[in-house]
Amino acid sequence: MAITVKFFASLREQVGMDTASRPCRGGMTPADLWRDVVADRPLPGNVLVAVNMDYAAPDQPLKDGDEVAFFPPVTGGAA
Amino acid sequence: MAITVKFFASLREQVGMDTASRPCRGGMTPADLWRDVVADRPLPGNVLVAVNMDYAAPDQPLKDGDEVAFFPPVTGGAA
Amino acid sequence: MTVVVTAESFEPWEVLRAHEQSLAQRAKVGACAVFVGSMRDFNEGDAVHGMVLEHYPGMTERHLARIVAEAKARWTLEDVLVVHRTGELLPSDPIVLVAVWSGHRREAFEACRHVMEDLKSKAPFWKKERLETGVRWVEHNTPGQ
Amino acid sequence: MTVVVTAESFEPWEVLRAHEQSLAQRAKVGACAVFVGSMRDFNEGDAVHGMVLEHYPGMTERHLARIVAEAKARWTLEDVLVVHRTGELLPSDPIVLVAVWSGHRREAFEACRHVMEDLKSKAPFWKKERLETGVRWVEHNTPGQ
Repeated sequence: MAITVKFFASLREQVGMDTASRPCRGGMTPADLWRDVVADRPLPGNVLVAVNMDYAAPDQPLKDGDEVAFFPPVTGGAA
Repeated sequence: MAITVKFFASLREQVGMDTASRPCRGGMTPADLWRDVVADRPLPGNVLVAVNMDYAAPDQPLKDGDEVAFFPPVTGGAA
Repeated sequence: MTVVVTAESFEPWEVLRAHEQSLAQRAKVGACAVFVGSMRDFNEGDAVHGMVLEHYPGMTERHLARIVAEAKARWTLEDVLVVHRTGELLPSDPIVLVAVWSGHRREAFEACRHVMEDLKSKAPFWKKERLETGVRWVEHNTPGQ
Repeated sequence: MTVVVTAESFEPWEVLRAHEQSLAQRAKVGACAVFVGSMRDFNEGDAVHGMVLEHYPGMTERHLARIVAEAKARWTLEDVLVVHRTGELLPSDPIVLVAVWSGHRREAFEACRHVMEDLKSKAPFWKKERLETGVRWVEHNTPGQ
């Protein structure tokens, strides 16, 4: 097993990937995972985090098999 | 010329007429007109008054040719 | 802006589809808020089998047009449509349709609700319900806000 | 309650007509409040020629269903319908439809607006606009309340 990482929208374009996979380390958080995957820039303050499709804090502990998503503020709906 | 009087809805049924006509007296008001037309009961406090299809006060002076309507609280629209 | 008072039954979604085709600048519209009021088969604990909607011809149209004009003065709106039934209705028949088209959703929501509340408190319509045991006039409106 | 996320264009009034036929207890419904958001051909002072709506498949449906369930817990509602487009859109294409059926208008108005605001602030959709000069991601939402 491992942790799946997804990026969406402008963030997907900025990091240049839509999906990645990383081994799960004990006590690992989304912030740790971001550092593993996006080596060259820190996690932007306005980026939203979801774990298994629920909004989550960047310091929430992860477990093996989790799906973690990073994305910019949402802009659906209407004007 | 004269003043036309109209009654609507439950008030129309209570006074037993939908339209009437009365000569216009100087300084006459909708309240005076009600007494002329509905001799046997005073103007109920919750009855609304319109003069020439605009809401009006019962003591607004009338002029020859006016159309005066008396009706109960309105109940259009939806639940 | 369009105001229709009609003794004929109307299908609100078909009316909206047709009306929207007539909008001059559809691509300026980002938001459309709609309210449809329809006849329920119960009221104040009683089964209601039918209804007659009486109105004051002339004053009704005049006041609906004024309510719509006031909304257009207060909010930035692309269009407003109001349709209100009169005459004999059966349960689930549409009674009233209010639709507001605007650039932004806040204006559309606020104007739609305002027009509806204004209509209920000022437009000269009266409902007479047909119950199992006879008929009765509806005496007052439910509060909407 | 129904939630639909679709890459196909939809005609809101036709969707509403069809959905209303499926309502189990139409004569319990006295009020229906609807919001339709559609694509404008301008934004922040620029002409917009098209749009791509990206979303997070799975999370989108999950969050829309949760928003609707929360509304049904908070207000007395007969039914709720949410439809949201994804993919390539052109000006005046419908983006989102929220419809709420209830016994009374206050519930319908409040729930419809609440679902719409919740959707805008939480559902994982992102808009990329196609301008004369290239493309740009929409960075933030307009306030709705």
